[in-house]
Amino acid sequence: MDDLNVLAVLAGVLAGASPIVLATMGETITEKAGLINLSLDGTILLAAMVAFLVAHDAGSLGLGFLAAALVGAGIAAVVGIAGVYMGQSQVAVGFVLTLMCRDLAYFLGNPYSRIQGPRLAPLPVPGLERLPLLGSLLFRHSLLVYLSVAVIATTWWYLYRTRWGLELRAVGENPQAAHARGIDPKRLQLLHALLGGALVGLAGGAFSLGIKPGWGRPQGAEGMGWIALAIVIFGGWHPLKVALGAYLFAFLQVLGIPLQSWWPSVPAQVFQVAPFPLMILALLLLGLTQKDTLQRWADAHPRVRKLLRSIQGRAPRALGRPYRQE
Amino acid sequence: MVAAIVLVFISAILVLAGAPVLEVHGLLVTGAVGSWSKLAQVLRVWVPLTLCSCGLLYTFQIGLWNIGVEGQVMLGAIGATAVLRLGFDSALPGAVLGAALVVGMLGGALWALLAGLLKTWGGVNEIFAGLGLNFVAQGLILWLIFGPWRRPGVASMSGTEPFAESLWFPTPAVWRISPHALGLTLVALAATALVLRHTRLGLALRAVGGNPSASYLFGLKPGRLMLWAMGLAGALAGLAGTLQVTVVYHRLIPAISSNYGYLALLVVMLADYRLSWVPFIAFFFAALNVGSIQLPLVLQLDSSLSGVIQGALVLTVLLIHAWNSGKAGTRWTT
Amino acid sequence: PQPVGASDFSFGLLLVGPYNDRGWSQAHFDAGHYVEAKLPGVKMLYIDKMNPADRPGVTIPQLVDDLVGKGAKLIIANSDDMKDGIREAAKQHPDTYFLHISGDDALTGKGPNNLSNLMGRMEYGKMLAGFTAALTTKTGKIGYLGPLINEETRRLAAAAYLGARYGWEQVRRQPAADLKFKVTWIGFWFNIPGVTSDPTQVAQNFFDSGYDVVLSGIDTTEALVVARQKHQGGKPVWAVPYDFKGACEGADQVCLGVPYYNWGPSYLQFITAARSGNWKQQWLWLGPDWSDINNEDRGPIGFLPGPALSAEARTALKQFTAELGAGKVNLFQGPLDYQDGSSYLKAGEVASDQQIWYMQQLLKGMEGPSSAK
Amino acid sequence: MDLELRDIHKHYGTVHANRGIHMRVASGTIHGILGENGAGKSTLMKVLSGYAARTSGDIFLDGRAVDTTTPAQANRLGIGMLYQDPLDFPSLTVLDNFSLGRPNRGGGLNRRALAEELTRLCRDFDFDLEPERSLEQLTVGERQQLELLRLLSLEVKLLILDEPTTGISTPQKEKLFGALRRLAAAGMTLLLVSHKLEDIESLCHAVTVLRQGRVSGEMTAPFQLDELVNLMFGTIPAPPPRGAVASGEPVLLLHEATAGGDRAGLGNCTVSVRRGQVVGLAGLEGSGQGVFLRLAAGLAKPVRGSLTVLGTQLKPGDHHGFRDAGVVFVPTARLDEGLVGSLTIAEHCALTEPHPSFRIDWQGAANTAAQRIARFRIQGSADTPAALLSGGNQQRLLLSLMPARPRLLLLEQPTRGLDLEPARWIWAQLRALCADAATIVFSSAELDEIMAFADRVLVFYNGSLVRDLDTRDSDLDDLARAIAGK
Ligand SMILES: Nc1ncnc2c1ncn2[C@@H]1O[C@H](COP(=O)(O)OP(=O)(O)OP(=O)(O)O)[C@@H](O)[C@H]1O
Ligand SMILES: Nc1ncnc2c1ncn2[C@@H]1O[C@H](COP(=O)(O)OP(=O)(O)OP(=O)(O)O)[C@@H](O)[C@H]1O
Ligand SMILES: [Mg+2]
Ligand SMILES: [Mg+2]
Repeated sequence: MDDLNVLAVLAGVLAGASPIVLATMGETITEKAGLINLSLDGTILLAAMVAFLVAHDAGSLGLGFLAAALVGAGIAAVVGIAGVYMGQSQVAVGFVLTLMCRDLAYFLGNPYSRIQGPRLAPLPVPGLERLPLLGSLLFRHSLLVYLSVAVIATTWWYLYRTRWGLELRAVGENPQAAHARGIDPKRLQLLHALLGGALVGLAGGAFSLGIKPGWGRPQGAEGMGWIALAIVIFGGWHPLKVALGAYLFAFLQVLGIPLQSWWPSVPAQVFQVAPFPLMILALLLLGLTQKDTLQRWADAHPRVRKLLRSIQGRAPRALGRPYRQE
Repeated sequence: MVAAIVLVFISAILVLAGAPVLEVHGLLVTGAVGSWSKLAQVLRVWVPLTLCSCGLLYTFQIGLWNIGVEGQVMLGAIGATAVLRLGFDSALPGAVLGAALVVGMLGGALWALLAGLLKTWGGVNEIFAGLGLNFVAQGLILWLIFGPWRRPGVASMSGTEPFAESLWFPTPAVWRISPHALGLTLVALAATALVLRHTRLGLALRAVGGNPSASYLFGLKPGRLMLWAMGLAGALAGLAGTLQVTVVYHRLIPAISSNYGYLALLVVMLADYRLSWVPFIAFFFAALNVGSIQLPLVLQLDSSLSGVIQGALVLTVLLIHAWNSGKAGTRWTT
Repeated sequence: PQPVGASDFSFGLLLVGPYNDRGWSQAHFDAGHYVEAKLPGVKMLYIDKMNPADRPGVTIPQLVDDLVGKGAKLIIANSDDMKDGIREAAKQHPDTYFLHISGDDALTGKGPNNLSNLMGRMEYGKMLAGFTAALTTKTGKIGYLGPLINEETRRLAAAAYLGARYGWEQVRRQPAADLKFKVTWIGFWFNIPGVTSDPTQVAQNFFDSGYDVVLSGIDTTEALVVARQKHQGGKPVWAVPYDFKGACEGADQVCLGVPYYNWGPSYLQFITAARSGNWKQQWLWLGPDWSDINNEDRGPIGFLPGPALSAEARTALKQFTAELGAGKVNLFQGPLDYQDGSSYLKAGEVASDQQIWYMQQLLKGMEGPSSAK
Repeated sequence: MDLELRDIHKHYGTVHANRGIHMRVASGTIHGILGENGAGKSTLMKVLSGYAARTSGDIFLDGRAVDTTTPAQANRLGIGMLYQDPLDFPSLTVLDNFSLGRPNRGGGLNRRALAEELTRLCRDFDFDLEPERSLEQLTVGERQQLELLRLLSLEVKLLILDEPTTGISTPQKEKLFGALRRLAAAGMTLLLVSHKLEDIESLCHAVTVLRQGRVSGEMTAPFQLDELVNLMFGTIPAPPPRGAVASGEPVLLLHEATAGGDRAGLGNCTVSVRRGQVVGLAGLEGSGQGVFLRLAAGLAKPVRGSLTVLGTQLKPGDHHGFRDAGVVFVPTARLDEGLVGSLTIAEHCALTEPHPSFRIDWQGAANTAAQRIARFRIQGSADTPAALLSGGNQQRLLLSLMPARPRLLLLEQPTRGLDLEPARWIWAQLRALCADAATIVFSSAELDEIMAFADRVLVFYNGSLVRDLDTRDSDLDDLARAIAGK
């Protein structure tokens, strides 16, 4: 092995994962509220395009990110209104939007293909960047990376430590019961779809203004939306586990590179495709633990049960099912 | 109504992009059906799209969201390629092609059954299983093309070494489209119509899709029927993949599935899950895809517009449906 | 084929990527415009993104039909992947001329008479790129960000290595063992998440493990982008992009230069021949015009030194270019071994075009896989 | 606070669940709402709590007309409800459940203060609830206690309890009742929904009885139980004369069978049903008769004990095996479990064809459908989707689809939603089947149906089989009281 700088690699993982982190946190919030927004892949691309376009024309990164967030929220609004208020299949609407937004991005973004535009610069934290180990690992990134880490913490705090987060989880579990307690499930779902969508939009901006600056076809973010969806499931809908999943994904990406030469008999595709089999595995685990026989067996082995409980996530119970009032 | 909304939407996008609205619409039409050669090209797209859509009808009937068609097409193509590679020097090209069809369909069916088993046995939502398997299938194709099946020396995007011409389904020069492919597609359409409308299997699929627990009490086996639906859908997708290999590209290429699996989902949604509309909507979508090539050629516009039009149409229809059923206040159809 | 008057002449251009990709396809697209400007009456018809992923179900022969129907007399196809389709189309349209970039049908005799091949000897561009890298590197570690593995990409990577080795040993007078040259392939011509390795990560990884110059084998600008970020973070690193003359733009601090294609003059030559009826089937593999490699009216390839290249290195580069041009230096000369130790060129043996074109492995001294498993 | 309801109507689609209800409740009293299953009790309470929007009618609190169209509004007015089916969040913790639905706005959540309040309330009421436990680990009774404390902490003035005593143990019930009495004494108004006479008797000051969506009577304590039973079930006609209970070989044998399901499950049930018998299962909904039928149908497995059907040891839980052996099960929730809403009558006929061929003979199916429509007098045509039939007609369709010669027929509320005359006709058809040596086991919420058509009645209460009687010599009142747990 070359003198691969482990710290630098980890710092790279931290940075490389930042858009995925934003997208997965957004989708986690949305799904925790019981709504499934399948349009991520298209949303990210369209937001990336718009972010670049706006940042380029207005010469302002801030406006670019704002536009990206708005695009994300706008698309989520369509899914939310159709899925929550009109009772249409969330999966169908999200899926159509995925395909459509992607093409819309290519169509409208064509004139902006591969031109120079503004991009985020590293913003070392004064003082902290000089810390011996942590400095290069944590404090020499762009604003985006700090933001992504902050978003993880905030998402966790929001979901588990605030009243709104509690209500949001409640709605995702049992909208009828939430309604009985004076919460408006539809409004709450829509609002969090917007919030989640905005974060997904920011992820798009993070690509075109940060990680893979510029617009073009391909942009390089194609497929990331699906990966993000897979990671949310892999992380069992818990923001910290999901974030871990995002970092694991980025790490696998990096790991695939040296492995090319260390272990050439492993097909390169294995590492790229990994998130998907892992997602299926996570779901399988979830499904199997709900089987009677397995459950009984696990009940007889408390340690196994504990282990299962800790790794298995649980989908919000009302996920994807629109709420209707009696 | 739908058409009007979409027309306005598309025109708005065109204005936004600064394109001549009328000319674009005109070009899309002439570019698709302006000559026999273009029509033949449309039919080439129509064939796999219709096959995939037919397959999706089985799974939608039973209430499954089979998003894994892409992967099933790919596995069909892989299966067919495997046979054709083995039968490279065969003296009986007809038999080899026949075997390729069978193995291709099997490949698609098995890939679909994998998602089906994950669903019925493992409780894995078919959407995520299918999606994941799509990516795995794509990885598999790339691995084969750049690895064990690479062209001597030049592993490249252009795929595996082309098959000997004797192993192509023939395309008469004047036809420009393989009669075999057209024939098989028509057979698939007819068979699907027959199975769905006139056989116990079709009825059982609808019954389980409508109400699994009632169907169980009627003596049906929902799990097994789901596997049947997945298997049939996969076989048809596999057939599409096989034809992509044997008729269109004459080799395995990375983009062999050409997004038809995803597009077929849109076709079936727009057809409101009805078989009778599928061939026409598939034709319309194929025509859009082919017609849109004129956009860069003549107007220097990006041809992704066709995808936008397709998406906008389906989205509009979904929203109008939701709106109507919301007004009616009752929803019992699945 | 009947001779055509000096009046109107249309040619069709099939581009594998977007016409505005600031890379391989745009270089061809710009060449088309170059010809339009040089030869009044000549008109270009083009279709871009001509690949099965972007245009499912659309085949080369059918598009050629369309272009011929619109009046094209010469069809240029710019991708190796179009080889089979263009051969088929050439057989179907014996009265139309075909120019396939990067193929070898005219060499192998598989193609009909109306089909010619053209390729630029980018090996020289890559040698110059490798040379600048060797002159600039402080750590003696050079990374090569490769696309997918085939003969073309292998020989380009090898050429870059040879250029680097020459600069390292002959100019900088450093021991051969201190030069590291490593190739990492992403698996495709561009990044597809979930399918390829991420070139951004590959570049990161290079820089993070001590490689301070990354040569890009792909069009997209990840190597430059990452180098720029690292540079802003205070790390002395550089990158060399690929394919497009304007690629250094916006990366002044890190861009050592760019090997690029300049198809205009060659296009001009073929189109003039086609228009006047003097078409001859050819397999052309053209090197740079050594007298002035960055003259846009000559030679199909060039190397434009970048703003980050030091003055000394510039001088050395000039000298190296002159030596190459004069034939004083030939880097594809034995003894050279393949990576597995088998002999590629015996001592003193000069590689034939065939030996270079069909390169079987990376060279000994280079790290990284020679073929995909 | 005083409560008055005037002319409350509630429609669920085509179901008219409350049909003009008037009611008054005085401040500081515990008022009972009594009625058999489906009488409309829960609906009325949900209207009051804002959970379900009423179709028409007025609500007055302390003489003031109020609007309670959402639970939030009702909360602000001081109305709180403990729902029949627990409306809480099993995957969240006790404290989370306690914290959810507080009216003060803003995003803050003072977990420490809330935990302290919960602990204090627990102490006051002698409940034992750990704040950080997951709700899944609590018993139904504990979940109710938590919900009660939550409502109290909101300082509700009108507390509605919808059947709080189903599925909880006797000591828990004692605790609960003690708490309720103290609350009433402190001036709170309580509404207690139940069909258990003992609960009403021991707790309530006054009671309103509902029957088929209307008020059938009111009474203040002390209550005359016979009169209440009458108001609940209507006057029960004397059973028609019948021969002796058939005593062929045993068809259905349960030995100490225990199984989960419904509200109370089924515990330690031992019984034998013989060929040719018509057995009625009586009891409040969810008292165990549903589990009993599902066990017999091979839809559920006993956790303990044994089950023998038709003399053979069929594999428990293998419904299709039972089916092939001649066991027929007809569920009650028609569109939920029995029929496929999107399929037409003819398609249902084709689906249940006894000797199916792969290719469907649509002409034949249409003919069969026409015959059945005529025979069972279904209002619809061969191509009417089941979802478009009225409830009664769905029931007829379901019965018409039964295989021709069943050996053991298991029916869940076979005539629910049918008028008297069609019900009689259906029963004539069913008994004709029995003449062919079939055995029928059916459940019914209506005692008169059981008295009229069954030879034998099994009464279930809270998951146990409590009486096994011959219908010819049973005392109706005694039966009604057994159902109500008295
Ligand atoms: N959400 C609903 N949609 C449609 N019909 C309903 C709904 N809820 C109740 N019903 C119907 O309204 C009628 C009254 O039901 P309700 O739940 O009020 O009865 P109940 O007196 O509480 O009965 P139980 O003692 O079984 O709880 C029943 O016929 C029931 O089927
Ligand atoms: N979901 C529905 N969508 C459309 N029409 C319906 C629906 N449900 C019922 N109908 C129609 O409304 C009519 C009345 O239905 P309803 O269930 O109120 O009848 P009913 O008077 O209760 O009869 P029954 O005594 O047989 O239950 C039915 O004949 C049916 O055609
Ligand atoms: Mg009730
Ligand atoms: Mg009715």
